[in-house]
Amino acid sequence: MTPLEYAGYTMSAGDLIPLLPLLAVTASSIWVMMAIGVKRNYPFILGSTVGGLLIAGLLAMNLLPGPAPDSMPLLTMDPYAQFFTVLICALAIGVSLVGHNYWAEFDDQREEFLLLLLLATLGAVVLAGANHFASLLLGLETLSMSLYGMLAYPVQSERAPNGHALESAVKYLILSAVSTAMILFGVALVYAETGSLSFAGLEGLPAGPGIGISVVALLLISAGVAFKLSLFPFHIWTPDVYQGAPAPATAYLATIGKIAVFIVLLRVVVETRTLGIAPVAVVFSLLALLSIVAGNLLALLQDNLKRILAYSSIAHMGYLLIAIIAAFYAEGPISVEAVSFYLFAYVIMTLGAFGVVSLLSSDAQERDSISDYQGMFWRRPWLAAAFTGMLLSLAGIPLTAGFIGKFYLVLAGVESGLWLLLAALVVGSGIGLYYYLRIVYRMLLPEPADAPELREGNAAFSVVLVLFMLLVLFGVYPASLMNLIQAIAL
Amino acid sequence: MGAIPVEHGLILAGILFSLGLIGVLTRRNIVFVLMSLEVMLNACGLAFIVAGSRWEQADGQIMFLLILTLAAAEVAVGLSLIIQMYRRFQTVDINVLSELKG
Amino acid sequence: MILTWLIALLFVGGLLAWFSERIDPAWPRWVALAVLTLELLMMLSLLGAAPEDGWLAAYNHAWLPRFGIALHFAADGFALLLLLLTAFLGIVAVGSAWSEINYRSGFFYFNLLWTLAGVVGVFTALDLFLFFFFWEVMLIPMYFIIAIWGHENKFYAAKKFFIFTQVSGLIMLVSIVVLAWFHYLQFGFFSFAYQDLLNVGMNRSMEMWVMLGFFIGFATKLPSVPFHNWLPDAHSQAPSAGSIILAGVLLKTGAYGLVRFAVPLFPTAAAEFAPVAMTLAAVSILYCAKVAFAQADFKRLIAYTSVSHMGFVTLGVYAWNELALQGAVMTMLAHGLSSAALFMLAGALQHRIHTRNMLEMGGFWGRVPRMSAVALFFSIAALGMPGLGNFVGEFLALLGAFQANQVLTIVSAFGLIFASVYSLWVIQKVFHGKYSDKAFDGSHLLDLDNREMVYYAAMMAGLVWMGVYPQSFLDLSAPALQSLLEGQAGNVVIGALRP
Amino acid sequence: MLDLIWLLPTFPLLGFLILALTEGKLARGPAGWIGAGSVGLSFAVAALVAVSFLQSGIESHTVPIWTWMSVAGFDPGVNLYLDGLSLVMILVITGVGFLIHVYSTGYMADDPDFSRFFCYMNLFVFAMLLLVLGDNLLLLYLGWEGVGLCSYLLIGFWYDDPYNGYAARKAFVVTRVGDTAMAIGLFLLFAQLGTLNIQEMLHAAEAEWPIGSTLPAITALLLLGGAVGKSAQLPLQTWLPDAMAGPTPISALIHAATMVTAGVYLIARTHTLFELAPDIQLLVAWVGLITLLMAGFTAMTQNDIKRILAYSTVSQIGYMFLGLGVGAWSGAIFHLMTHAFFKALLFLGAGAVILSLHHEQDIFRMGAKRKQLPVGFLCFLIGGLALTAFPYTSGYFSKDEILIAALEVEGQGLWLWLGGVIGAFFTGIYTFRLFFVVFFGESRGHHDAIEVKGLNIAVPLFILMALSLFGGWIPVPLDAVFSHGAEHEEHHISAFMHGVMIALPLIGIGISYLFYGSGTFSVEKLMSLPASRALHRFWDSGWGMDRLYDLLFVNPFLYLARVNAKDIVDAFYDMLAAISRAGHLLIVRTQTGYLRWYALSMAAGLVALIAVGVLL
Repeated sequence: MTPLEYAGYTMSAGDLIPLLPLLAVTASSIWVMMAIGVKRNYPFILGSTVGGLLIAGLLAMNLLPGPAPDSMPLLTMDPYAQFFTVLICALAIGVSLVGHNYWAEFDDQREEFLLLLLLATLGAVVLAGANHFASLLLGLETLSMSLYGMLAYPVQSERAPNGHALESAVKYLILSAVSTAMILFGVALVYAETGSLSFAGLEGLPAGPGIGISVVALLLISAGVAFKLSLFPFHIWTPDVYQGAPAPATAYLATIGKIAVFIVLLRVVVETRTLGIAPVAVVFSLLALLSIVAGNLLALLQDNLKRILAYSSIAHMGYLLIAIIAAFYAEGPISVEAVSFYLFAYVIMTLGAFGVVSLLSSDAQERDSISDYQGMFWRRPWLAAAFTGMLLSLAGIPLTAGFIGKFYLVLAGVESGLWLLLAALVVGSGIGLYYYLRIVYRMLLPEPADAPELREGNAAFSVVLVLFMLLVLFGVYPASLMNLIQAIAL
Repeated sequence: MGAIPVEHGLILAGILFSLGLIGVLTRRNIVFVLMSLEVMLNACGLAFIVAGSRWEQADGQIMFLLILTLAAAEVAVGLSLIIQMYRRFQTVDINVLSELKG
Repeated sequence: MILTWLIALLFVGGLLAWFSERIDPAWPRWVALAVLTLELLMMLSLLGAAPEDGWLAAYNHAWLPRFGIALHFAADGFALLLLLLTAFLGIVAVGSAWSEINYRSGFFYFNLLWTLAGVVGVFTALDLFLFFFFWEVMLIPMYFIIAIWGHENKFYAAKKFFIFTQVSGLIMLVSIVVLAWFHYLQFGFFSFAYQDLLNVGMNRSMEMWVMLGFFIGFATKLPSVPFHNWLPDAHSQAPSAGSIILAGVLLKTGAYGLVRFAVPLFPTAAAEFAPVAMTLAAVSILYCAKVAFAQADFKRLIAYTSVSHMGFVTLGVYAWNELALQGAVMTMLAHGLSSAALFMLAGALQHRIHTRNMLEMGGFWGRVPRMSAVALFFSIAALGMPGLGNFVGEFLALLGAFQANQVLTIVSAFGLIFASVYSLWVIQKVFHGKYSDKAFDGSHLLDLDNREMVYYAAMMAGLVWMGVYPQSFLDLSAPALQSLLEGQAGNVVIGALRP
Repeated sequence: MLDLIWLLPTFPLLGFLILALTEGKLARGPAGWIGAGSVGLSFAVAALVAVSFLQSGIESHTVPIWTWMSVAGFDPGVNLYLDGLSLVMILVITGVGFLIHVYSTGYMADDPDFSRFFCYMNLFVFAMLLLVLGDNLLLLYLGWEGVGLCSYLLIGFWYDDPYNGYAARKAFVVTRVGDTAMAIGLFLLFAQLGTLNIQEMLHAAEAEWPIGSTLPAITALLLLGGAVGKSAQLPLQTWLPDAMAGPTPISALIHAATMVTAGVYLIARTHTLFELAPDIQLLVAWVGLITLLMAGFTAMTQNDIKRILAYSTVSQIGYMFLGLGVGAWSGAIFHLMTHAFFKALLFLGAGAVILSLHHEQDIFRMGAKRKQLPVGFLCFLIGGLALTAFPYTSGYFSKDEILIAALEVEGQGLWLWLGGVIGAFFTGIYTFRLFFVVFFGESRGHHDAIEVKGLNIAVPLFILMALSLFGGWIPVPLDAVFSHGAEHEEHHISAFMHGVMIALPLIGIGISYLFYGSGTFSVEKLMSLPASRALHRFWDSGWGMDRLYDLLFVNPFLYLARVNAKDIVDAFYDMLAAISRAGHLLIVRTQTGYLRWYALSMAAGLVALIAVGVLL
């Protein structure tokens, strides 16, 4: 037999082992698709989805402690990738459980949502291991394509109150395609310069005088990535898409959709020192600075919860970018750890926050105005407490993982002497407090007399509670997570 | 007759990319917007093929194939959304999709 | 070990208080009272402890080994004094809330105890990360106290309080991290331990910046002009228990931070910065005394006087000699009692007549002689009457400061005049003059009952004790302050090091 | 026996505590007994102490009670120090104080806040005793502030009337200005000499500071600041006339006999320091002189019986300052004592008059009251004579001593003496103006009022009359305190000078008689001149000092307080908030909802990015 070979690498059967989680997700996608074809049995489909993701996550967790296997031409399933595979699978499970509540009374077929979710997860897992622009493209587009479907999911429903989901999907589709084109064109330019499509090839970009094409190429890629991460000025789609999409889809987009891209970005920055081409580092700093300021300002007087979270995510991506820039400047592993920890904390609190929104919402009624939350502290104390915890974590207050994350970011920034960005972090956090506290305060007010009935949901509630506990656990005793992150750092 | 320099191919791709982008910006009919997107993606494909030919590798063409697939999928999803949009708003004017703002 | 119990007890007690509300709404206050009494007893038991390396009690356990962060608690005499103040005023706050807080009382006492847990943590943490952790922990429950049980403008006040302290806290966090980073550069390993960070050397400008970060953090909490603006709003809007804790205890954490961290960690920068800090102190003293005089809102007035009085603390700290430091400590303690009592009084008045506007009051002496006499006592204490604690503190602070900076001390001393202006103004507006209840319903204007009197009497006794025999307090804090002073002298400044 | 001086302040303190803790629930009888009795007991102890002190022949005796505080070498104790000076002071305080307490049981008998009154009074006596017994300046300062507090409380005793509150606050704040100067003086002394113990400090100052050097001058000046505040001397004299808002016994005890003379005590106590700073000592003399003259002028124009006495007090303390300034230490203290006698007498007499006339204080609504108020008449006759230094009354001896010493000062002595003598002349005028207007002429109101009766009012008055008449013969044991002074050298003074000193007050009395007694000269005629009317107005307003201070300090402060009630610093933070809000409103407009706009922003962003990248 002819061995599988690419770019001088021969694939062996042993290479399949690190790929097992990926294969598990793929298999469950196919399984679920076929199962839907055979019989629409929602509980069974949900079970299969969760089970498949659980298996994938457990497999990844088992592979995590081992030594880093050899890089394959398209994928590197090192501990870093496995760690994030676990995280992605866990988040996907969370979203599917949260969605279970959201879609409970849906009048259309709800099984495909889980299928799309699995496929998106597949894309995200590919991204976690991507070390090549082809795998980047495949992963990114698998993720995005499935997300289009998720965002537009209730579009045919009779119960849908408006065309928001459609609008959100169309906006995301077109703008995302534009950004993909930017990335691709940039990659093409890189390829033209270096002759390599692997990330490692970026090292071959000419640095020094006459670097016009490399700079343009990298900036095109940066712009595309900035769109996916909703960095200023490519952030503008975020609130509309977040608001219009069904809450579970938003939760997915806001968590997995963001971190998957960040995982790649961090890998590229750390492994290829791409930011060494000076203007790119400056541009990244600018993006971070502007994102922090713009995101926080945009959220300031916003009344729609999903939009607030969208705007705040812009700011948070700006915070994270500080550590990315630091990762370039500093020698040590701290900034990589900082990104990892912050991402971990960020997805917990974001999923938690959207989990609360999803729990209270349904496809017929999004509970995303902050007035809907008035008096929640007295009506649903546990849920309100958890939600408050999420918001405070987003604000970076101690006893929550968000604080430790922020501490990490500051450490990374200090390490590299990024004083201006740190100043932006401080100012941005100050503005951020205002709108987080507005929500908290609403929940503390006495409940209004004509308060609407709030939905219940055990699955989503338990997800939120688990996230809340994780949030506090890693806020108070983050040592174990720190050690893990230190071990997987690139 | 000299060989066409790689730069010329890239510049052509760049022009195509820009045209596509301008199309996305200026068109109100969503079908044309999708078409402009196709132009942008194909410009990328062209750039990959040009670059691949420079290094005499198949990678560029493989990327082009991937892009084709991507574009097809993109259009498929896009068109289905357009149908839904037309059903709801009886128009393909992209400006009707502006309820979400602020 | 006892220190961790102190903190754990407050956390657990807070939860208990919250849940006990389900059994009976009257339970939470009893739980809180019991917890705080127990705290006070535990703290008192430390009085007899034999010092070990200068610490009366200590606990050290790894927390985040990755960064050399430890659960390192320790208390010396100085910290213990503040701990005692905390527990004592905690009990007073419970007493003040006893009949005032009827809405969601379980959650109220939960927040009260958690705030105090944060404060106790701040006073005992010897690891800077841990310190910052508790520094922030106390904010949220305090935010809840103001935002839920506050008065007419509570959200604004709560938000302002939170944003001011949080932003300044973040600046301090950056400074802490920079300090730890320099330690890493110099010694090759991470540590946030106080003792380790004392040895960090930095170049001059960097030391100044980092010191400023600490100073802003502490000066906001203290507060000092120009970071004081959160305080009048927070104090006037908070329920009186909240005001008591804010003025009596929370402000002291800022002063504690200055003494424990801001100066000893950066000896040269602090020395260079001292004239500026002392100028800010003098400005705080005079400016806020003046603004206080112009207030019609009883609690707002007291709030501004707090800023004015805390100016003496800053002055004393940056004079950095034993006299001045002892003065600062005595001022902290005495102001803790006197301002808490005044806030409690203002709260009691508001509870009775539902207004804090002094222009609507007058002539209460005839109606409520007991309350008036109590108010007179604490006003007199606030204006620095010898024989009461505030005088000892302010006099020592000024006496020590005079040796460091004569001009600013003389300017600050004019605060004594201003203090008499506003203190007597309160007495005049509220208790003297002709009684009229046109502006409010006077039917509930009853005199202090015996339960309330117990609290006031205890605080009065405390102030008299501090005034006539301050030695009991001075002796306790002296070794701690002396070692802080020596530490500065023994610290060698290492030359230019950059990351 | 001497070790028992701690009992002196203890009795009034106990009285205060009992009266305070019973919250006014005590009946008048017991309250009065406790209030007056505690001071009486103190007086008894003081008398015993005096006897044993004089018998023992020692110079001073210290009774340590406890260490107040001890920080880094600063260790003031609560220690009581007895010497000739403090002995005189405690006798005056407890003696006159006791008489006034007894008097008050009658005077205040109908007041609803009887118990509170004695509560404050006892606290005052306690503080005053600490002031004069403290062996260090901090303890002295405690007493100093304590008496100030009691003065505040008692001036504002009738709190219903906002004017009383105003007067009380004015008294406290104005004296606090002086107190602050004194506190700064304390800081300086400690910083330079390392102790606040008075005797140690004085010895150290003598040892370390040469005469005429800067440091003693500054410290002496700062202490003088405290003294002029408490003793109502220029420039801080404005509070005392207003302080008459308090009940009359208060005016007698605090604002005539004891507290206001604390400044004199302070300077006498630290006289070594002043001797090291001759310029400042001379300044003391001039302050005294100018004050006594200014107050004398003003006293001639006042109509309120208590305000006349108040200005007279200011004027008499001016004499004491003059005495201190010219080195007549014992003379000044002697005058302090005799002044305590006759001014207490005058105030208590005035109190009797006021009470009898249903709280009438305007002397021009009295007239011809010598029949109606025989005791009051006698009080004012004897007190007035002593005040004008009628030969062989108590005031005569003490004033004599001061004026003779003034004359002996080199250089400016004659001026100081002349001023003092002219002051005495005015004293004669204003004192007997009051006397003639109240007790002679026609009755101008309260025709049927009868004099208040009661032993507790009458007995103290008669005792004080005796003291005013014969107090000049009491020997004061001050030689040891001021031993290095030159008091007991033979006074070289010509008979002519002496004659002038005796004659001028008498002439003053005569002029007063011609205007107000016989009506030979008419006040109305004098007042018809515009110049004299203006002068009258000027003097009447206390030389416009109140208005000047209002203009310079009070109004600017009030203005600043008013315009900045909202705290200008807050505006800065409000501005930050406003900027954020404006930023939000601005940037949120970019979220138009139009997809093409969004695409445009991306394209623009891309172009900007590349532009930045390429340009860098």
